[in-house]
Amino acid sequence: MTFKPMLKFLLRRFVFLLVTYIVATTIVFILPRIIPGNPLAQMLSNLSRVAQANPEAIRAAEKTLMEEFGVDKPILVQYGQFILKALKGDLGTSISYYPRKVIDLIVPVIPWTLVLLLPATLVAWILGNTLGAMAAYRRNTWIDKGVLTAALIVSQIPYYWLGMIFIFLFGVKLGWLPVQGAYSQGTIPSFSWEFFVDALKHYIMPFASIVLSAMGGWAIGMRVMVINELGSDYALFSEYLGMKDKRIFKYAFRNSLLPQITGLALNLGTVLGGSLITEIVFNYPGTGYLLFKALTTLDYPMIQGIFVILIASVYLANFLVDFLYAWIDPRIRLGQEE
Amino acid sequence: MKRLFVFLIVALTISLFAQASVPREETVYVAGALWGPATTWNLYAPQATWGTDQFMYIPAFQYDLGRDAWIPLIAEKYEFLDDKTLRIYIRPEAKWSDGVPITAEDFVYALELSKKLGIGPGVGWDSYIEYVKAVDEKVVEFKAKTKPLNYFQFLSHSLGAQPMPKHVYSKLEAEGKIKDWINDNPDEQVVSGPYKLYHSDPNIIIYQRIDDWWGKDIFGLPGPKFIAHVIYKDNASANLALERGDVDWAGLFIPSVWEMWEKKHLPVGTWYKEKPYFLPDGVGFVYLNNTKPGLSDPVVRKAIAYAIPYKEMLAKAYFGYGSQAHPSMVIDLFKPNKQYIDYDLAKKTWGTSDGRVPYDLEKAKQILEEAGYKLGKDGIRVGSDGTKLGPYTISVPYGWTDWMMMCQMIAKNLKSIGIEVNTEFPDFSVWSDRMTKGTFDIIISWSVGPSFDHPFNIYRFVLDKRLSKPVGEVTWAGDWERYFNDEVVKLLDSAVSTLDPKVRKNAYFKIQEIIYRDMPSIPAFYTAHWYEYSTKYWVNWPNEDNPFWFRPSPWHADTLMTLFAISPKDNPKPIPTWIETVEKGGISIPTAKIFEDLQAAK
Amino acid sequence: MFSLMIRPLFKNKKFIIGISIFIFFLLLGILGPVFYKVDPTEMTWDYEQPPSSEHPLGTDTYGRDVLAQLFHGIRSSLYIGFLAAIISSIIGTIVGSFSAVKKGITDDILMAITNIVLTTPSMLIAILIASYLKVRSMEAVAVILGLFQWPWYARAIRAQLMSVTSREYVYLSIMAGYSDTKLVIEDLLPTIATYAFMSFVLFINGGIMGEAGLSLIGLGPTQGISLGLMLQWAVLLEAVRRGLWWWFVPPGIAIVAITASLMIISTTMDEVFNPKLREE
Amino acid sequence: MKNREILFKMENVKAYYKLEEVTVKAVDDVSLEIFEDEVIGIVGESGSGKTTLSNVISMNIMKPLTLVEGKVFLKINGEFEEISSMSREEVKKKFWGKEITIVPQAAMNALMPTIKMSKYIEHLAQSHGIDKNELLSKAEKRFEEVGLDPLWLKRYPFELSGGMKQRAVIAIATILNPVLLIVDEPTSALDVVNQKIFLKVLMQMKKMGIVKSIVFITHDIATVRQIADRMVVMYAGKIAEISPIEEIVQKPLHPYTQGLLNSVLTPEPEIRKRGITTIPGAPPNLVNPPSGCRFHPRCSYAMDICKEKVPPLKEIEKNRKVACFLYMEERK
Repeated sequence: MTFKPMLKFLLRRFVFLLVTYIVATTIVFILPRIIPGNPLAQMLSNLSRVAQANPEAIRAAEKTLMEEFGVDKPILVQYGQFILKALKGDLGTSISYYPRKVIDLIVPVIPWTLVLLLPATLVAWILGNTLGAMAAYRRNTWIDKGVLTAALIVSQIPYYWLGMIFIFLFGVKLGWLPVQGAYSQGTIPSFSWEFFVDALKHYIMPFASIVLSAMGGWAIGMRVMVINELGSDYALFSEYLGMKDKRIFKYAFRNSLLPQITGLALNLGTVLGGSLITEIVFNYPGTGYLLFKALTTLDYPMIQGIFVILIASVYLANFLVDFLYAWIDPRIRLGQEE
Repeated sequence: MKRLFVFLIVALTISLFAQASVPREETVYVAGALWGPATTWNLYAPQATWGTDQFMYIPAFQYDLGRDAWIPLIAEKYEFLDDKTLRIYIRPEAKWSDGVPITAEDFVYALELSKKLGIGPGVGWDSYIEYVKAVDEKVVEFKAKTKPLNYFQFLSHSLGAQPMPKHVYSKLEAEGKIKDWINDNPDEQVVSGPYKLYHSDPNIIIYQRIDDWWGKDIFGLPGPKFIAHVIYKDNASANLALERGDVDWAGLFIPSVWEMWEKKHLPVGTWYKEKPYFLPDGVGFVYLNNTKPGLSDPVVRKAIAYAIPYKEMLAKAYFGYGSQAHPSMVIDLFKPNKQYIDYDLAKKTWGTSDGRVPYDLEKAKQILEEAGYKLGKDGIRVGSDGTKLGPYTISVPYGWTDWMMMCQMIAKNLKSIGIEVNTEFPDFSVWSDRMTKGTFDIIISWSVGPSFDHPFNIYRFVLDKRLSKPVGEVTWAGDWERYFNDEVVKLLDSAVSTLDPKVRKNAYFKIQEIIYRDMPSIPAFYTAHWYEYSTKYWVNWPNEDNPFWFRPSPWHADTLMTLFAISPKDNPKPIPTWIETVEKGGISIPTAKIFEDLQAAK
Repeated sequence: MFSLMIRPLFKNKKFIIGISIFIFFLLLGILGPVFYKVDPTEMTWDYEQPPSSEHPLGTDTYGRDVLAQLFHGIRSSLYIGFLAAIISSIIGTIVGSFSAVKKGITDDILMAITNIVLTTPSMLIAILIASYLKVRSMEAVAVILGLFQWPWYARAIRAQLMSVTSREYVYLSIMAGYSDTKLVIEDLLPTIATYAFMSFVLFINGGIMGEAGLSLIGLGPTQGISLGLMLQWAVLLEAVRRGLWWWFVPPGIAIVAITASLMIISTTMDEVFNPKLREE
Repeated sequence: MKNREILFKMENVKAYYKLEEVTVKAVDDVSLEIFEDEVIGIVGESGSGKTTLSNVISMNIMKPLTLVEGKVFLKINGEFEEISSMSREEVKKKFWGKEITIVPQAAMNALMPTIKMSKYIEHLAQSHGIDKNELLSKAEKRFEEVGLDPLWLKRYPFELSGGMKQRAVIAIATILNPVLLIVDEPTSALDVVNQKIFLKVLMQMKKMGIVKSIVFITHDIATVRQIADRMVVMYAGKIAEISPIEEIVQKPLHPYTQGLLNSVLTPEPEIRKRGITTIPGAPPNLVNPPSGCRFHPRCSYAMDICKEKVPPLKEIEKNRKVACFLYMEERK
């Protein structure tokens, strides 16, 4: 009996996310087709400019490629194929890395994004919330004011700019940390201690810049939330019953955490976007970097592919969070949704 | 999604179980030739990964721009049966990396396959070559087409032919998956050059020298054991790496590059120690759309030519990396080309000592006045027939900072002589769309570079209406400004279908007259052949003092020779001499000699 | 009611600090270009000059005056921010209030849409759209950003109105047979003015931040100067690597200062108007 | 009704809300005793200061509310302790839960929503340093006493209905046998049936001696009549009248009380809803209350003296105190 409501809830969420996902992918699919542009321009210009191929070669290539990427079928058919293929994990052929399959280009970079994004986001979330809660607990003390102002400012520093400052200070000026990449060039990923250390060195700055600038927002949110909770009836009553402040605070914290979890889910998109840009600033070999390349070379199949996956993962994460949420909040688990 | 996760796990484990790193001292680190993950190591694709054409598959003869000569690589010699038939003799030593000898069949097959697929090495050869056939195991025969007869294309296609391993490709062809073949497994790569793939992931590509390369007794081995190209996000990070000594060999645009050694005292060098620092790579044109009212008038186009602040523009926007181009469109920085320029005509026409177009706003105004373009109240000139000079747009793709700045300077000047021009910096695809469809007003764009058939190649690219298409239809081949002139076409054909240098020369001179008359578009400046090197780990890099090789930029198709010059810092080896021409004791054959043989074969 | 709102605000130190910082930058954006008459696109001989008397913030690689760029940048970034904010507010208010008043199916549909937009990773979609727009005016960028900010606001508005609509005077006006629009405008909106204003402030933030983000990956406005574009140029031309701090630090500071001040404004407003948070 | 042991007393207490520029005299010079074993109902309109009074009783005094003057005593095992001399924190530590407990107005959401009640009890035990099993078993007992299946302890609050919640709150509020239980507008959120049940429960608590005395704060006289022994009528921060329930109902002395009562006794629900609107005018604001008797602007019997002097709270009949010049010599 106790699990039905939760399943119901999760099912509802799942269906909703699925619908949303379809909407999103539709956008992804439609856009390139309503906004014209010659995706082959980049490739042909390379032939003409860099390779300085003779006219015949270019003519030939023009012909061949047009046939290769030409879209002749009715749009609905294309759409159907697009979805079907996408579900099969086939996201088409990259233009600028032709004849590479998009999926084969994306998959190797995803681990890097995950390695950077997940810990950073979580750490930021945890630190931020703890700080915010502390501030709320020490209401109107210097701690509170300090945390609040700090958070206010830090939360407004764009990740990438923080990154640039870091590079300038610790990379260029002080030369403490490597300024780009995920590991020293030439070293090839391996299970060695050296590699781990090396990768860690490269990890610090991007990680730090994401954590720092993401933290503030959580802290502010949490502070307000906890303060609200501390003013609520159950807090008062517990106080009247002589409950220890610490305990009451714990209650407030617990109850404020729940909305923060949903907040995490909703923010994932933004966080992802931000960390993509951070990757670009640090030349971190993740999805953001690949996306940047795809964008600058107008590799539409690649762009689409990346977004199909990114959006999917955001929703997946959303769903996982829902799951978590449902577990933690009895009101949902036992089916009393407000 | 599930599938994706499986992928993820796989990818992770793979990336984690790869080999260890390559020794720094034995590796040349490269930047500027590759900006994204590898595509394919199969030349039958629109764009093979950097290194495939450069290091893995070498031609019969390699053209040497600086010496205007041909180096016999896979071939040992050639022979003309008559002035239309050429035979190439393959070196007995020549072998594929799997030990299979390189045969005439490999040449024939390679070209036929390109023809069949419409893509691949030497594609388009069939418009100049009647047939290519294997006379025997080691002899290939090429027959020139008579119409059109084009000795330059004939020779560059035949001498420069790249063989492909038939025994590998015929299998793939049978399975019909040549185009999708990535050829990314080092163990299965079968190459003719001294390098093959060692490792590749989205962040780095490493080539490894084949130490028992078939050519090592003839040419010796190229210096570096490994060639590694880290894939940088952009110039910024690549230049940073060069500055930190992480990169030895680069083809990068670096703002105020001289600071590297003058201010920061880094062991970095370019071809020249002084301006322009870089060799020319091609001619940057200010293309004027000949179909737009106003711009269709040669006078206006000439006025514009006078109004471009060449020196200031190049100094400011281009850091002085290029000099003003010669109005003849011929790149006169390489001695062999100078003979094709009618300097007297140039001097007479432009009234300058070097025959280049002077920067003279007054002159520009004057000729416009004379042609009847009177200033309107709004400061825009109007022709006697009522055509208003502007507003036009001058545009380059957004982010091409050096060219963007040039546009702004040109626009400013043109305004001052009464031609209304505004800058516009659209997205690349928009820009290129306008360029190739001929819907632009004014753009700065590239043309072709110095090569075996220079200046034919540039005249053809800029002036040959056969490469153009009507406005609105896309053409990448050339003549973007839509200049239609049958006389030029005739002259071009005569220039390449003759064996008489005089005739050819005169044809070019005549074309120059026409250019000065019509000024279809303006050859503005020589683009730079980006090439920087660091002597931190490697020495003997080609430069003005060590002119070993004139296409030293890592991204250039002919760059392989550069690697034969350099050697590790700790034990420098002598610079090879076989690269010199025969009379200088080397093995390479001057183009002049080839043409003599050709004539003799008559 | 507005004077009632304003008075307590100006008793709040933080608010005053916030508002004055913001106004300062607003003035920089508006008046800067007027008084500091240097063409930010004018390329001069002395490039990459550190701050000096004739170039207070130095110059970039093309000898363009950074201070002039900064002024224009602030101007257009604010412009984009405001535009985006207006768009978001309008959409949000309309959706929120109508779903609250109309109830029933309208409500369901509108909320469904809202939730969909809310869960779509807006930054990503924004990048996507921007990447397909070849020519991007400031306005276009603002629209792109504005299209995705409104959902949470719409929700909140709806929630607030829901609680308000249950109050007598709303019943009265319904009984008086007001049209929904009249109802929304005359009775309901005033009650949420504060909240709307606070959100508006945050939307501006979103706009400015978003623009910077898009610009940095080369998807910003294709003409003009904005703080984001300044940063992009700085990255494009390696200001960071070559230690040209005067080039990439100021725009960043401007962004942080503006957004932070706006953030302070909205939080203090929250503190003033939200009893539980009120400073005691 | 023989007079009994005094459990709690406050002497001319002034408790003001000190805001930025104004001060609200919510409780102004109020003295009051609460006897052991009684239910005392504090009645007044909203804004009459009754809730503030309850806060003073429990010494739940937080900024901006400040105890300007007066003393508050609570008898702890025979001894009167001046709790007004202690800080809120101290009082909280020493007495709250054990001696005094307040059941807040919105008892509906008074329980920590996201943990099981049993857990809540355990935490309570920890806070007071009691063995938790002991307290748990006590809680089970208490639940039964308020008519709830002890199994509910294992549930989350939101699983209970409104009335059940209400009872659960009482059960938990009284779990440590506080001598004094302060109930603030407890019934307002309940339907009639649950109101009755709730009141019964409350009385039961007292009968069983789980709590000694109950302070019952409401604006709804009807409920007060059902349970209170004595009734305190508050008006504009002052006590208008104190007296045993029966007598005050039969013969209200203070004009305000009279107004209150007949407004309630009138049958039609509409008027009952309208509260005391039968009394002309509206209650004064407590920033600068009217001079003299604060009721005089609305009082039909108002005399000149009422405007000038503040009527003291005098015992004019046995156990009956009233603050009105109608019953004092001064009138002549």
